[in-house]
Amino acid sequence: MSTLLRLATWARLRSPWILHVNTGACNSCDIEVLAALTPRFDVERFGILLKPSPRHADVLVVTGAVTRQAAERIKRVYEQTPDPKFVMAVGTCACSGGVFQNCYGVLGGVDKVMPVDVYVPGCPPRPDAIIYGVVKLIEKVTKGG
Amino acid sequence: MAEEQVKLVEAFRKGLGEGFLSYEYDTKRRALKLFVERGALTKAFELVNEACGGEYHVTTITGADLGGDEVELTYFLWLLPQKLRVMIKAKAPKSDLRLQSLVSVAPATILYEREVHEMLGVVFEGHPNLERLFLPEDWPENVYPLRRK
Amino acid sequence: MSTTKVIVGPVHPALHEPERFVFKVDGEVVVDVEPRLGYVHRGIEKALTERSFTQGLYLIERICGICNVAHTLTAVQAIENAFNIEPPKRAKYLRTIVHELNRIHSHLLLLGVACELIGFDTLFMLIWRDREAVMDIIEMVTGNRVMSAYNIIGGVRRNVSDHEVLEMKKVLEALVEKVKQYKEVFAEDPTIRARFADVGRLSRAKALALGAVGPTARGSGVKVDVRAEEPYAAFDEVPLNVVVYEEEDSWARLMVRIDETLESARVIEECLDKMPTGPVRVRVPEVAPQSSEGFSVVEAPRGELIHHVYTEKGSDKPLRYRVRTPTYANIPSVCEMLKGGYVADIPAALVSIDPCFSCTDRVALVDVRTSERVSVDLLTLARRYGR
Amino acid sequence: MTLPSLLRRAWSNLFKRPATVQYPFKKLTPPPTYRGRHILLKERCVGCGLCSKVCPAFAITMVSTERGSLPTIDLGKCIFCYQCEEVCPRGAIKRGIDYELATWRREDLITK
Repeated sequence: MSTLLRLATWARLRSPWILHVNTGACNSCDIEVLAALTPRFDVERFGILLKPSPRHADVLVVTGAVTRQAAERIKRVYEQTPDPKFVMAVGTCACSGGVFQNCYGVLGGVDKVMPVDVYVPGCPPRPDAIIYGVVKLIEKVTKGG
Repeated sequence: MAEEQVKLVEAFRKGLGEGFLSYEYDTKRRALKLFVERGALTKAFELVNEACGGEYHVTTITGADLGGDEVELTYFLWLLPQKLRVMIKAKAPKSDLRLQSLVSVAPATILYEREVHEMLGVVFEGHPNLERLFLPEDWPENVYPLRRK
Repeated sequence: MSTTKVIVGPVHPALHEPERFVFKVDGEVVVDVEPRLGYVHRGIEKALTERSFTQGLYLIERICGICNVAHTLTAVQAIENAFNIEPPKRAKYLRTIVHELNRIHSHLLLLGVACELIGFDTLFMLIWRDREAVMDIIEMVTGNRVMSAYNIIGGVRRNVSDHEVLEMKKVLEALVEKVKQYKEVFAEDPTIRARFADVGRLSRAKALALGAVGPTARGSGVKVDVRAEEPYAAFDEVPLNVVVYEEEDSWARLMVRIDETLESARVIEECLDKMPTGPVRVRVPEVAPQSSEGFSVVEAPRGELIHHVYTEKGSDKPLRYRVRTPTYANIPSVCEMLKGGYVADIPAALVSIDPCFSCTDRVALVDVRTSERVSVDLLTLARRYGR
Repeated sequence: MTLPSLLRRAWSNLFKRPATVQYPFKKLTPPPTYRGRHILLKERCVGCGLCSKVCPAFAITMVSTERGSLPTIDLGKCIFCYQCEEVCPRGAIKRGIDYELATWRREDLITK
């Protein structure tokens, strides 16, 4: 790995900015993601910031089963995110579709639409479980992002 | 059945005449079910409006295809002064799914009618905008998710 | 008059809620609003007719994660109504307690988010810090912070111990103190008054005609609260003081929520004191004992929630299941509220109905169709115009 | 809210413990009622398949092994409702409080 690349990885790990995308979640994962940002769990300790635009984000945090209507739009969000990008599927619905499997409006998990780097199961996962997912992601990036 | 309910049933019987079919009272849930002809719905809402002086609240419309030849519509109402739960039920045959729109009488029904239209294919005559509400743009025409075969 | 269309409702960073509204604006004033729903229509009503009652209950719970207890409570009551069974008394009290805990957490969540939308981040963080205490008790009682999976047909899944009752009382007492402080801030703070007072007006007559429910209606002086008027669970034995504000604006709707939080805490404490001992669940048949229909109306945190179920004798699946969620009922009112207001006030008005769009089945993302349409998200909107 | 009362509150907060928990450096223990990763007691299972029938998220499949038919739980589908625990006639599925379940690959979520 060249020095420049190593520097880039170091910088990325210092402040992974996230974009939270809801693709049809029931809100419970969303409020747990938000709870991870508030004082009790405070992921800003690790330089993680919630960004409103995909163009500023490094990590896409996707919650919810992908619905037919959202599939097209989530693809666009993924394309708009600058490389290198990582995708975290938070919650059972994002992993596989969860209880919404076989509903006519639902395609399935996020991996049907785009590659996923870390799966965080749970319905909803505790905020600390989400932080554990971030730890896993950082591990993955350092090992060969 | 308390006095208020009896009064409302009497008003329906007098005001709708042939259009009023029957009534039922659910003592456990304290709810009054009124069965009316589909043509008499507008008049029924006017009667309710009269009975409570405009102080009523349309909770929802349920459209149900229970497998027969008819689609059953249930209008849930809450009358504020009487503290009374009223369900007005009407049926429409599948061959001719047409009803009068109630938007002019009760504006709160605007979204519910749109939903019943797209899920079951009931046409509400006189509704200002019966476009798609929930279903995707590429959903085929004349396919209604909640219809039974 | 030339109007511009502004689309609001991309990836929504503040509420984590997706939605799309198309606003027709003339300069700074909103002329017309057109909601586009259904981005995340998952088809729950259809799926429910294909699953058994027990399985369906977990699907119903996931209609909305925030008010999940209200949804399961309505569902089990509707099904019990159709099956004609009666849950044990203690179960009714426990249902009420978890239902009210859920309301406290939901109201605090909304109050925090409302503060964040107007750029008052300190109060947002403080409220969310104190909300964690409620989440802890919910976790202790039900087994998960959010998805309680607590109400089942015929009772509740788990009893509470005396130790847990004491713990709950202790936490609630501390919480009530803090909420009283926040009430003071909401009532007097100039920032909050400037951003919420006189914004998003909805007159009493309009609220009634458009079918507004919950705090939206009560903020406009309409005294409707299902808990008081059609008492369910333990509310026939635990009287409730209905909170009504006459100001008809966003501020009044937020104040209704603060007062309701305090009221809920009082209800829980009363329930904990009055709660009888005994079993918490009864055995119920797996298949419907009769062809009938049942419905139940419950005051969810966002307003009146109704489930309507048709059962068929001998079938373990409902024939038709209908859910009407509170935000859905409030959409015509919020459109009315926004008309005539300023663009900068859109977030303040929208947040005051506590929109729960996953309830209403949708998601919306950035959608720039033509160059004349501008696409912004609520937070940027709030930040750009609000500060 | 007046300035003196604000100052008093700020002063008293100086001596309080911080609200932030030290996760991931210090692990948190959820209450014993928490619904986390299942503990599957294979020696108790009789392979009746009730759990796979009742599962609302279709997460349990019965796989035949040399010890008979045994359930496998796909944690990527499981919604942790523990309906399976409730219906199991032999008590072969137990509650666990392990919540750190994140993985890199989807296959790792299927318990063997």
